[in-house]
Amino acid sequence: MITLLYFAQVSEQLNINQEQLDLPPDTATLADLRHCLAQRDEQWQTVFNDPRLMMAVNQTMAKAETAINDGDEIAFFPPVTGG
Amino acid sequence: MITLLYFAQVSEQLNINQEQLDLPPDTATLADLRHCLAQRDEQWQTVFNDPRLMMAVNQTMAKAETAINDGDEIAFFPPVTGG
Amino acid sequence: MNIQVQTQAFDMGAEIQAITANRPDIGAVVSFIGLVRDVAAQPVLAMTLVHYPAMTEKALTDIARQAQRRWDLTAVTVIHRVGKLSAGEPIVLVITASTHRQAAFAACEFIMDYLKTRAPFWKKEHTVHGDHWVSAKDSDEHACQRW
Amino acid sequence: MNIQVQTQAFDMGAEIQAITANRPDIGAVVSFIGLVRDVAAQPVLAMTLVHYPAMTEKALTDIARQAQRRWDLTAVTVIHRVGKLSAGEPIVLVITASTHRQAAFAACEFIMDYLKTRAPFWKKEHTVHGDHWVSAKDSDEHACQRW
Repeated sequence: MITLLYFAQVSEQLNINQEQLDLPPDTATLADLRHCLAQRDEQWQTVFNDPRLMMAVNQTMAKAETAINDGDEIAFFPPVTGG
Repeated sequence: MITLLYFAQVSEQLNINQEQLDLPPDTATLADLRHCLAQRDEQWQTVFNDPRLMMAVNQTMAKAETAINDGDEIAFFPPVTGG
Repeated sequence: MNIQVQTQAFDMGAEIQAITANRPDIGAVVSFIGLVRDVAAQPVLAMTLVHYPAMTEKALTDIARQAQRRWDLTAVTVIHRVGKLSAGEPIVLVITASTHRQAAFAACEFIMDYLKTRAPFWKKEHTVHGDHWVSAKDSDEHACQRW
Repeated sequence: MNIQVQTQAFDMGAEIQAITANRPDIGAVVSFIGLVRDVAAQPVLAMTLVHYPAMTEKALTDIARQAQRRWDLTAVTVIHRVGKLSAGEPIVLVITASTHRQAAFAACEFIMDYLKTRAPFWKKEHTVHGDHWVSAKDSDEHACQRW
Protein backbone atom coordinates (compact mmCIF):
# COMPACT_ATOMS: atom_id res chain seq x y z
CA MET A 1 0.00 0.00 0.00
CA ILE A 2 1.26 3.50 -0.80
CA THR A 3 -0.46 6.79 0.00
CA LEU A 4 -0.70 9.41 -2.74
CA LEU A 5 -1.38 13.06 -1.94
CA TYR A 6 -2.22 15.82 -4.42
CA PHE A 7 -2.01 19.54 -3.68
CA ALA A 8 -3.13 22.90 -5.12
CA GLN A 9 -3.65 23.03 -8.92
CA VAL A 10 -2.73 19.35 -9.25
CA SER A 11 -5.43 18.39 -6.78
CA GLU A 12 -8.00 20.57 -8.59
CA GLN A 13 -7.05 19.34 -12.06
CA LEU A 14 -7.32 15.69 -11.00
CA ASN A 15 -10.23 16.29 -8.65
CA ILE A 16 -8.61 14.27 -5.88
CA ASN A 17 -6.75 15.05 -2.62
CA GLN A 18 -5.59 11.68 -1.53
CA GLU A 19 -5.79 7.97 -2.35
CA GLN A 20 -4.22 4.70 -1.30
CA LEU A 21 -3.23 1.96 -3.67
CA ASP A 22 -1.09 -1.13 -3.87
CA LEU A 23 2.36 -0.38 -5.22
CA PRO A 24 1.94 -1.29 -8.91
CA PRO A 25 4.26 -4.05 -10.19
CA ASP A 26 7.61 -2.96 -11.67
CA THR A 27 7.37 0.41 -9.91
CA ALA A 28 10.83 0.96 -8.45
CA THR A 29 11.14 4.73 -8.76
CA LEU A 30 9.02 7.87 -8.85
CA ALA A 31 9.51 7.97 -12.62
CA ASP A 32 7.88 4.54 -12.88
CA LEU A 33 4.94 5.61 -10.72
CA ARG A 34 4.50 8.81 -12.70
CA HIS A 35 4.44 6.86 -15.94
CA CYS A 36 1.87 4.51 -14.47
CA LEU A 37 -0.44 7.31 -13.23
CA ALA A 38 -0.17 9.16 -16.55
CA GLN A 39 -2.00 6.23 -18.17
CA ARG A 40 -5.23 6.86 -16.22
CA ASP A 41 -6.72 9.33 -18.69
CA GLU A 42 -5.92 12.44 -20.72
CA GLN A 43 -6.11 14.81 -17.75
CA TRP A 44 -3.75 12.64 -15.70
CA GLN A 45 -1.44 12.42 -18.69
CA THR A 46 -1.32 16.23 -18.94
CA VAL A 47 -0.54 16.63 -15.23
CA PHE A 48 2.06 13.86 -15.03
CA ASN A 49 3.86 14.82 -18.23
CA ASP A 50 4.38 18.41 -17.02
CA PRO A 51 8.12 18.70 -16.39
CA ARG A 52 7.45 21.25 -13.62
CA LEU A 53 5.46 18.76 -11.50
CA MET A 54 7.10 18.49 -8.08
CA MET A 55 7.21 15.37 -5.92
CA ALA A 56 7.94 14.39 -2.33
CA VAL A 57 8.50 10.96 -0.82
CA ASN A 58 7.84 10.67 2.90
CA GLN A 59 7.71 14.47 3.26
CA THR A 60 11.03 15.10 1.55
CA MET A 61 11.43 16.65 -1.93
CA ALA A 62 12.27 13.90 -4.40
CA LYS A 63 13.36 13.41 -7.99
CA ALA A 64 12.31 11.04 -10.78
CA GLU A 65 15.05 8.58 -9.84
CA THR A 66 14.05 8.41 -6.14
CA ALA A 67 13.22 4.86 -5.11
CA ILE A 68 9.75 4.15 -3.72
CA ASN A 69 8.71 1.37 -1.40
CA ASP A 70 5.61 -0.12 0.08
CA GLY A 71 4.26 2.13 2.85
CA ASP A 72 5.61 5.37 1.40
CA GLU A 73 3.66 8.63 1.39
CA ILE A 74 4.10 10.18 -2.03
CA ALA A 75 2.95 13.72 -2.85
CA PHE A 76 2.49 15.45 -6.21
CA PHE A 77 2.17 19.20 -6.48
CA PRO A 78 2.88 22.23 -8.69
CA PRO A 79 5.90 24.50 -8.12
CA VAL A 80 5.60 26.02 -4.66
CA THR A 81 4.65 29.68 -4.16
CA GLY A 82 5.01 30.42 -0.46
CA GLY A 83 6.96 33.20 1.23
CA MET B 1 38.70 82.26 8.15
CA ILE B 2 38.22 78.49 8.08
CA THR B 3 36.92 76.27 10.85
CA LEU B 4 38.81 73.07 11.64
CA LEU B 5 37.18 70.21 13.57
CA TYR B 6 38.91 67.14 15.02
CA PHE B 7 37.13 63.95 16.12
CA ALA B 8 37.78 60.77 18.12
CA GLN B 9 41.40 59.54 18.25
CA VAL B 10 42.55 62.50 16.13
CA SER B 11 41.07 64.93 18.62
CA GLU B 12 42.68 63.10 21.54
CA GLN B 13 46.09 62.80 19.87
CA LEU B 14 46.17 66.51 19.03
CA ASN B 15 44.40 67.55 22.22
CA ILE B 16 42.03 69.84 20.33
CA ASN B 17 38.38 69.69 19.21
CA GLN B 18 38.05 72.78 17.11
CA GLU B 19 39.87 75.91 15.98
CA GLN B 20 39.48 78.77 13.56
CA LEU B 21 42.24 80.17 11.45
CA ASP B 22 42.86 82.32 8.40
CA LEU B 23 43.19 80.24 5.26
CA PRO B 24 46.99 79.96 4.94
CA PRO B 25 48.48 81.39 1.70
CA ASP B 26 48.86 78.98 -1.24
CA THR B 27 46.35 76.59 0.30
CA ALA B 28 44.10 75.59 -2.60
CA THR B 29 43.31 72.01 -1.67
CA LEU B 30 42.95 69.74 1.35
CA ALA B 31 46.36 68.26 0.52
CA ASP B 32 47.90 71.73 0.88
CA LEU B 33 46.17 72.30 4.23
CA ARG B 34 47.23 68.87 5.48
CA HIS B 35 50.82 69.59 4.55
CA CYS B 36 50.66 72.90 6.34
CA LEU B 37 49.17 71.43 9.57
CA ALA B 38 51.73 68.60 9.57
CA GLN B 39 54.44 71.26 10.15
CA ARG B 40 53.11 72.19 13.58
CA ASP B 41 55.04 69.55 15.52
CA GLU B 42 55.89 65.87 15.59
CA GLN B 43 52.49 64.76 16.87
CA TRP B 44 50.70 66.73 14.16
CA GLN B 45 53.07 65.30 11.59
CA THR B 46 52.23 61.75 12.71
CA VAL B 47 48.48 62.37 12.52
CA PHE B 48 48.52 64.22 9.18
CA ASN B 49 50.88 61.81 7.47
CA ASP B 50 48.64 58.83 8.29
CA PRO B 51 47.18 57.73 4.95
CA ARG B 52 44.02 56.53 6.72
CA LEU B 53 43.13 60.01 8.01
CA MET B 54 39.65 60.94 6.75
CA MET B 55 38.47 64.42 5.85
CA ALA B 56 35.24 66.29 5.24
CA VAL B 57 34.68 69.71 3.73
CA ASN B 58 31.40 71.39 4.67
CA GLN B 59 30.07 68.12 6.11
CA THR B 60 30.79 66.05 3.02
CA MET B 61 33.52 63.42 2.76
CA ALA B 62 36.43 64.85 0.79
CA LYS B 63 39.71 63.80 -0.80
CA ALA B 64 43.19 65.31 -0.89
CA GLU B 65 42.45 67.08 -4.17
CA THR B 66 39.22 68.71 -2.89
CA ALA B 67 39.41 72.52 -3.17
CA ILE B 68 39.01 74.56 -0.02
CA ASN B 69 37.79 78.12 0.30
CA ASP B 70 37.48 80.84 2.88
CA GLY B 71 34.55 80.10 5.19
CA ASP B 72 34.75 76.31 4.84
CA GLU B 73 34.24 73.91 7.75
CA ILE B 74 36.94 71.25 7.48
CA ALA B 75 36.95 68.13 9.63
CA PHE B 76 39.71 65.57 10.26
CA PHE B 77 38.99 62.17 11.76
CA PRO B 78 40.07 58.52 11.86
CA PRO B 79 38.27 55.81 9.86
CA VAL B 80 34.68 55.68 11.02
CA THR B 81 33.37 52.80 13.17
CA GLY B 82 29.61 53.29 13.46
CA GLY B 83 26.85 50.82 12.76
CA MET C 1 16.12 27.28 15.98
CA ASN C 2 12.47 28.33 16.04
CA ILE C 3 10.25 27.07 13.20
CA GLN C 4 6.52 27.75 13.26
CA VAL C 5 3.61 27.30 10.85
CA GLN C 6 0.53 29.08 12.10
CA THR C 7 -2.63 30.90 11.09
CA GLN C 8 -2.25 33.79 13.55
CA ALA C 9 -0.10 36.90 13.05
CA PHE C 10 3.42 37.10 14.50
CA ASP C 11 5.06 39.73 16.69
CA MET C 12 8.40 40.50 15.11
CA GLY C 13 9.65 42.62 18.02
CA ALA C 14 8.93 39.81 20.49
CA GLU C 15 10.65 37.26 18.25
CA ILE C 16 13.80 39.41 18.01
CA GLN C 17 13.68 40.03 21.75
CA ALA C 18 13.49 36.27 22.35
CA ILE C 19 16.60 35.77 20.24
CA THR C 20 18.76 38.59 21.59
CA ALA C 21 17.87 38.54 25.29
CA ASN C 22 20.95 37.54 27.33
CA ARG C 23 22.96 36.89 24.19
CA PRO C 24 25.44 39.80 24.06
CA ASP C 25 27.58 37.88 21.56
CA ILE C 26 25.01 38.67 18.85
CA GLY C 27 26.17 41.66 16.84
CA ALA C 28 23.78 41.55 13.90
CA VAL C 29 20.15 40.61 13.39
CA VAL C 30 18.63 40.54 9.90
CA SER C 31 14.89 40.12 9.43
CA PHE C 32 12.69 39.59 6.43
CA ILE C 33 8.92 40.07 6.31
CA GLY C 34 6.93 39.08 3.23
CA LEU C 35 3.49 40.64 2.88
CA VAL C 36 0.36 40.00 0.80
CA ARG C 37 0.93 42.40 -2.06
CA ASP C 38 -1.86 44.21 -3.81
CA VAL C 39 -0.90 45.86 -7.08
CA ALA C 40 -3.24 48.23 -8.86
CA ALA C 41 -3.47 46.23 -12.13
CA GLN C 42 -5.42 43.39 -10.54
CA PRO C 43 -6.52 44.22 -7.01
CA VAL C 44 -5.93 41.37 -4.60
CA LEU C 45 -8.56 41.33 -1.87
CA ALA C 46 -7.12 38.40 0.01
CA MET C 47 -5.07 35.28 -0.36
CA THR C 48 -5.36 31.74 0.90
CA LEU C 49 -2.18 29.89 1.73
CA VAL C 50 -2.46 26.12 1.61
CA HIS C 51 0.34 23.77 2.54
CA TYR C 52 1.30 20.12 3.01
CA PRO C 53 1.00 19.96 6.80
CA ALA C 54 3.00 16.80 7.39
CA MET C 55 5.91 18.16 5.38
CA THR C 56 5.97 21.91 6.02
CA GLU C 57 7.85 22.14 9.31
CA LYS C 58 10.24 19.44 8.18
CA ALA C 59 11.03 21.38 4.99
CA LEU C 60 11.52 24.67 6.86
CA THR C 61 13.70 22.99 9.49
CA ASP C 62 15.83 21.43 6.76
CA ILE C 63 16.30 24.84 5.07
CA ALA C 64 17.23 26.49 8.38
CA ARG C 65 19.73 23.68 9.11
CA GLN C 66 21.35 24.15 5.71
CA ALA C 67 21.77 27.85 6.53
CA GLN C 68 23.33 26.95 9.89
CA ARG C 69 25.81 24.65 8.20
CA ARG C 70 26.86 27.34 5.72
CA TRP C 71 27.08 30.34 8.07
CA ASP C 72 28.01 30.94 11.67
CA LEU C 73 24.56 31.74 13.07
CA THR C 74 23.53 32.33 16.66
CA ALA C 75 19.81 31.91 15.97
CA VAL C 76 17.32 31.31 13.18
CA THR C 77 13.57 31.92 13.33
CA VAL C 78 11.17 31.06 10.52
CA ILE C 79 7.44 31.70 10.95
CA HIS C 80 5.12 31.09 8.02
CA ARG C 81 1.40 31.74 8.12
CA VAL C 82 -1.27 29.63 6.42
CA GLY C 83 -4.97 30.15 5.82
CA LYS C 84 -6.71 33.27 4.56
CA LEU C 85 -4.82 36.57 4.70
CA SER C 86 -5.90 40.05 3.62
CA ALA C 87 -3.92 42.43 1.41
CA GLY C 88 -1.09 44.02 3.36
CA GLU C 89 -0.94 41.25 5.98
CA PRO C 90 2.40 39.62 6.78
CA ILE C 91 2.88 36.08 5.44
CA VAL C 92 6.37 35.09 6.48
CA LEU C 93 9.04 36.18 8.96
CA VAL C 94 12.67 35.05 8.80
CA ILE C 95 15.18 36.22 11.39
CA THR C 96 18.88 35.37 11.39
CA ALA C 97 21.32 36.43 14.08
CA SER C 98 25.09 36.26 13.99
CA THR C 99 28.24 37.81 15.33
CA HIS C 100 28.78 39.39 11.89
CA ARG C 101 26.37 41.10 9.55
CA GLN C 102 27.51 39.42 6.32
CA ALA C 103 26.56 35.98 7.69
CA ALA C 104 23.18 37.23 8.93
CA PHE C 105 22.35 38.92 5.59
CA ALA C 106 23.45 35.98 3.44
CA ALA C 107 21.66 33.39 5.59
CA CYS C 108 18.38 35.36 5.66
CA GLU C 109 18.34 35.76 1.87
CA PHE C 110 19.35 32.10 1.39
CA ILE C 111 16.49 30.92 3.61
CA MET C 112 13.97 33.06 1.70
CA ASP C 113 15.25 31.85 -1.69
CA TYR C 114 15.03 28.23 -0.57
CA LEU C 115 11.67 28.70 1.12
CA LYS C 116 10.25 30.21 -2.09
CA THR C 117 11.25 27.17 -4.16
CA ARG C 118 11.46 24.23 -1.72
CA ALA C 119 8.81 24.66 1.01
CA PRO C 120 5.36 23.18 0.26
CA PHE C 121 3.13 26.28 0.30
CA TRP C 122 0.76 27.43 -2.44
CA LYS C 123 -1.01 30.77 -2.74
CA LYS C 124 -4.45 31.29 -4.15
CA GLU C 125 -5.30 34.94 -4.78
CA HIS C 126 -8.83 36.21 -4.39
CA THR C 127 -9.33 39.13 -6.77
CA VAL C 128 -12.33 41.09 -7.99
CA HIS C 129 -12.06 38.98 -11.18
CA GLY C 130 -12.16 35.69 -9.31
CA ASP C 131 -9.75 33.31 -7.65
CA HIS C 132 -6.56 31.96 -9.15
CA TRP C 133 -3.46 30.08 -8.08
CA VAL C 134 -0.32 32.19 -8.06
CA SER C 135 2.23 31.02 -10.63
CA ALA C 136 5.75 30.15 -9.55
CA LYS C 137 8.30 32.64 -10.87
CA ASP C 138 11.38 31.57 -12.81
CA SER C 139 13.21 34.40 -11.05
CA ASP C 140 12.73 32.60 -7.72
CA GLU C 141 14.28 29.42 -9.11
CA HIS C 142 17.19 31.44 -10.52
CA ALA C 143 17.65 33.22 -7.18
CA CYS C 144 17.86 29.85 -5.48
CA GLN C 145 20.44 28.48 -7.87
CA ARG C 146 22.94 31.20 -6.92
CA TRP C 147 23.70 29.50 -3.61
CA MET D 1 12.77 58.41 3.86
CA ASN D 2 13.18 58.52 7.63
CA ILE D 3 16.66 59.34 8.98
CA GLN D 4 17.20 59.78 12.71
CA VAL D 5 20.19 60.20 15.00
CA GLN D 6 19.17 59.85 18.63
CA THR D 7 20.26 58.76 22.08
CA GLN D 8 17.06 56.86 22.93
CA ALA D 9 16.20 53.30 21.91
CA PHE D 10 14.07 52.62 18.84
CA ASP D 11 10.94 50.52 18.42
CA MET D 12 11.50 48.36 15.37
CA GLY D 13 7.93 47.08 15.21
CA ALA D 14 6.56 50.62 15.23
CA GLU D 15 9.00 51.70 12.52
CA ILE D 16 7.97 48.81 10.27
CA GLN D 17 4.31 49.52 10.99
CA ALA D 18 4.85 53.16 9.99
CA ILE D 19 6.31 52.04 6.66
CA THR D 20 3.80 49.34 5.74
CA ALA D 21 0.53 50.86 6.97
CA ASN D 22 -1.74 51.55 3.99
CA ARG D 23 0.96 50.53 1.53
CA PRO D 24 -0.27 47.19 0.14
CA ASP D 25 2.17 47.51 -2.77
CA ILE D 26 5.02 46.61 -0.39
CA GLY D 27 5.82 42.92 -0.71
CA ALA D 28 9.12 42.73 1.17
CA VAL D 29 10.61 44.42 4.22
CA VAL D 30 14.22 43.75 5.22
CA SER D 31 15.57 45.02 8.54
CA PHE D 32 18.99 45.13 10.09
CA ILE D 33 19.76 45.70 13.77
CA GLY D 34 23.33 46.14 14.96
CA LEU D 35 23.95 45.58 18.67
CA VAL D 36 26.72 46.32 21.15
CA ARG D 37 28.62 43.06 21.12
CA ASP D 38 30.33 41.61 24.12
CA VAL D 39 32.73 38.77 23.43
CA ALA D 40 34.22 36.71 26.22
CA ALA D 41 37.88 37.48 25.41
CA GLN D 42 37.61 41.12 26.45
CA PRO D 43 34.28 41.85 28.13
CA VAL D 44 32.70 45.07 26.90
CA LEU D 45 30.71 46.73 29.65
CA ALA D 46 29.46 49.60 27.54
CA MET D 47 30.26 51.70 24.53
CA THR D 48 30.13 55.40 23.79
CA LEU D 49 29.21 56.45 20.28
CA VAL D 50 30.42 59.89 19.30
CA HIS D 51 29.63 61.55 15.99
CA TYR D 52 30.02 64.71 13.94
CA PRO D 53 26.58 66.19 14.59
CA ALA D 54 26.49 68.69 11.73
CA MET D 55 27.39 65.99 9.22
CA THR D 56 25.73 62.81 10.49
CA GLU D 57 22.19 63.16 9.16
CA LYS D 58 23.51 64.55 5.90
CA ALA D 59 25.79 61.52 5.45
CA LEU D 60 23.01 59.04 6.28
CA THR D 61 20.56 60.81 3.98
CA ASP D 62 23.10 60.72 1.17
CA ILE D 63 23.65 56.96 1.67
CA ALA D 64 19.88 56.31 1.70
CA ARG D 65 19.46 58.38 -1.49
CA GLN D 66 22.16 56.37 -3.23
CA ALA D 67 20.28 53.21 -2.31
CA GLN D 68 17.04 54.68 -3.68
CA ARG D 69 18.76 55.50 -6.97
CA ARG D 70 20.10 51.97 -7.33
CA TRP D 71 17.03 49.97 -6.28
CA ASP D 72 13.29 50.38 -6.54
CA LEU D 73 12.47 51.08 -2.89
CA THR D 74 9.16 52.02 -1.33
CA ALA D 75 10.70 53.21 1.92
CA VAL D 76 14.00 53.53 3.75
CA THR D 77 14.48 54.07 7.49
CA VAL D 78 17.87 54.60 9.14
CA ILE D 79 18.06 55.19 12.90
CA HIS D 80 21.47 55.44 14.55
CA ARG D 81 21.97 55.92 18.25
CA VAL D 82 24.72 57.99 19.86
CA GLY D 83 25.91 58.37 23.45
CA LYS D 84 26.56 55.63 25.97
CA LEU D 85 25.11 52.17 25.29
CA SER D 86 25.37 48.97 27.34
CA ALA D 87 26.38 45.53 26.04
CA GLY D 88 23.50 43.97 24.12
CA GLU D 89 21.79 47.28 23.37
CA PRO D 90 20.80 48.08 19.78
CA ILE D 91 22.95 50.68 18.00
CA VAL D 92 21.52 50.96 14.51
CA LEU D 93 18.33 50.06 12.66
CA VAL D 94 18.05 50.01 8.87
CA ILE D 95 14.76 49.09 7.19
CA THR D 96 14.22 48.84 3.44
CA ALA D 97 10.89 48.10 1.79
CA SER D 98 10.25 47.17 -1.79
CA THR D 99 7.89 45.31 -4.09
CA HIS D 100 10.56 42.61 -4.45
CA ARG D 101 12.77 40.97 -1.88
CA GLN D 102 16.03 41.10 -3.87
CA ALA D 103 15.91 44.92 -3.96
CA ALA D 104 15.11 45.15 -0.25
CA PHE D 105 17.94 42.76 0.72
CA ALA D 106 20.55 44.39 -1.51
CA ALA D 107 19.63 47.93 -0.45
CA CYS D 108 19.70 47.09 3.27
CA GLU D 109 23.15 45.50 3.02
CA PHE D 110 24.42 48.35 0.81
CA ILE D 111 23.26 50.94 3.34
CA MET D 112 24.98 49.10 6.19
CA ASP D 113 28.23 48.70 4.23
CA TYR D 114 28.23 52.41 3.36
CA LEU D 115 27.23 53.47 6.86
CA LYS D 116 30.11 51.43 8.32
CA THR D 117 32.68 53.23 6.16
CA ARG D 118 31.17 56.63 5.27
CA ALA D 119 29.07 57.88 8.19
CA PRO D 120 30.90 59.92 10.85
CA PHE D 121 30.46 57.76 13.96
CA TRP D 122 33.20 56.49 16.25
CA LYS D 123 32.92 53.87 18.98
CA LYS D 124 34.80 53.89 22.23
CA GLU D 125 34.54 50.62 24.17
CA HIS D 126 34.56 50.59 27.94
CA THR D 127 36.07 47.30 29.11
CA VAL D 128 37.30 45.98 32.43
CA HIS D 129 40.82 46.75 31.15
CA GLY D 130 40.02 50.38 30.34
CA ASP D 131 38.61 52.39 27.47
CA HIS D 132 39.73 52.20 23.87
CA TRP D 133 38.62 53.39 20.48
CA VAL D 134 37.36 50.62 18.22
CA SER D 135 39.56 50.12 15.17
CA ALA D 136 38.06 50.30 11.70
CA LYS D 137 38.06 46.91 9.98
CA ASP D 138 39.53 46.37 6.53
CA SER D 139 36.72 43.87 5.94
CA ASP D 140 34.20 46.75 6.16
CA GLU D 141 36.05 48.72 3.51
CA HIS D 142 36.20 45.63 1.29
CA ALA D 143 32.49 44.99 1.82
CA CYS D 144 31.78 48.53 0.70
CA GLN D 145 33.87 48.27 -2.44
CA ARG D 146 31.71 45.43 -3.76
CA TRP D 147 28.92 47.82 -4.68
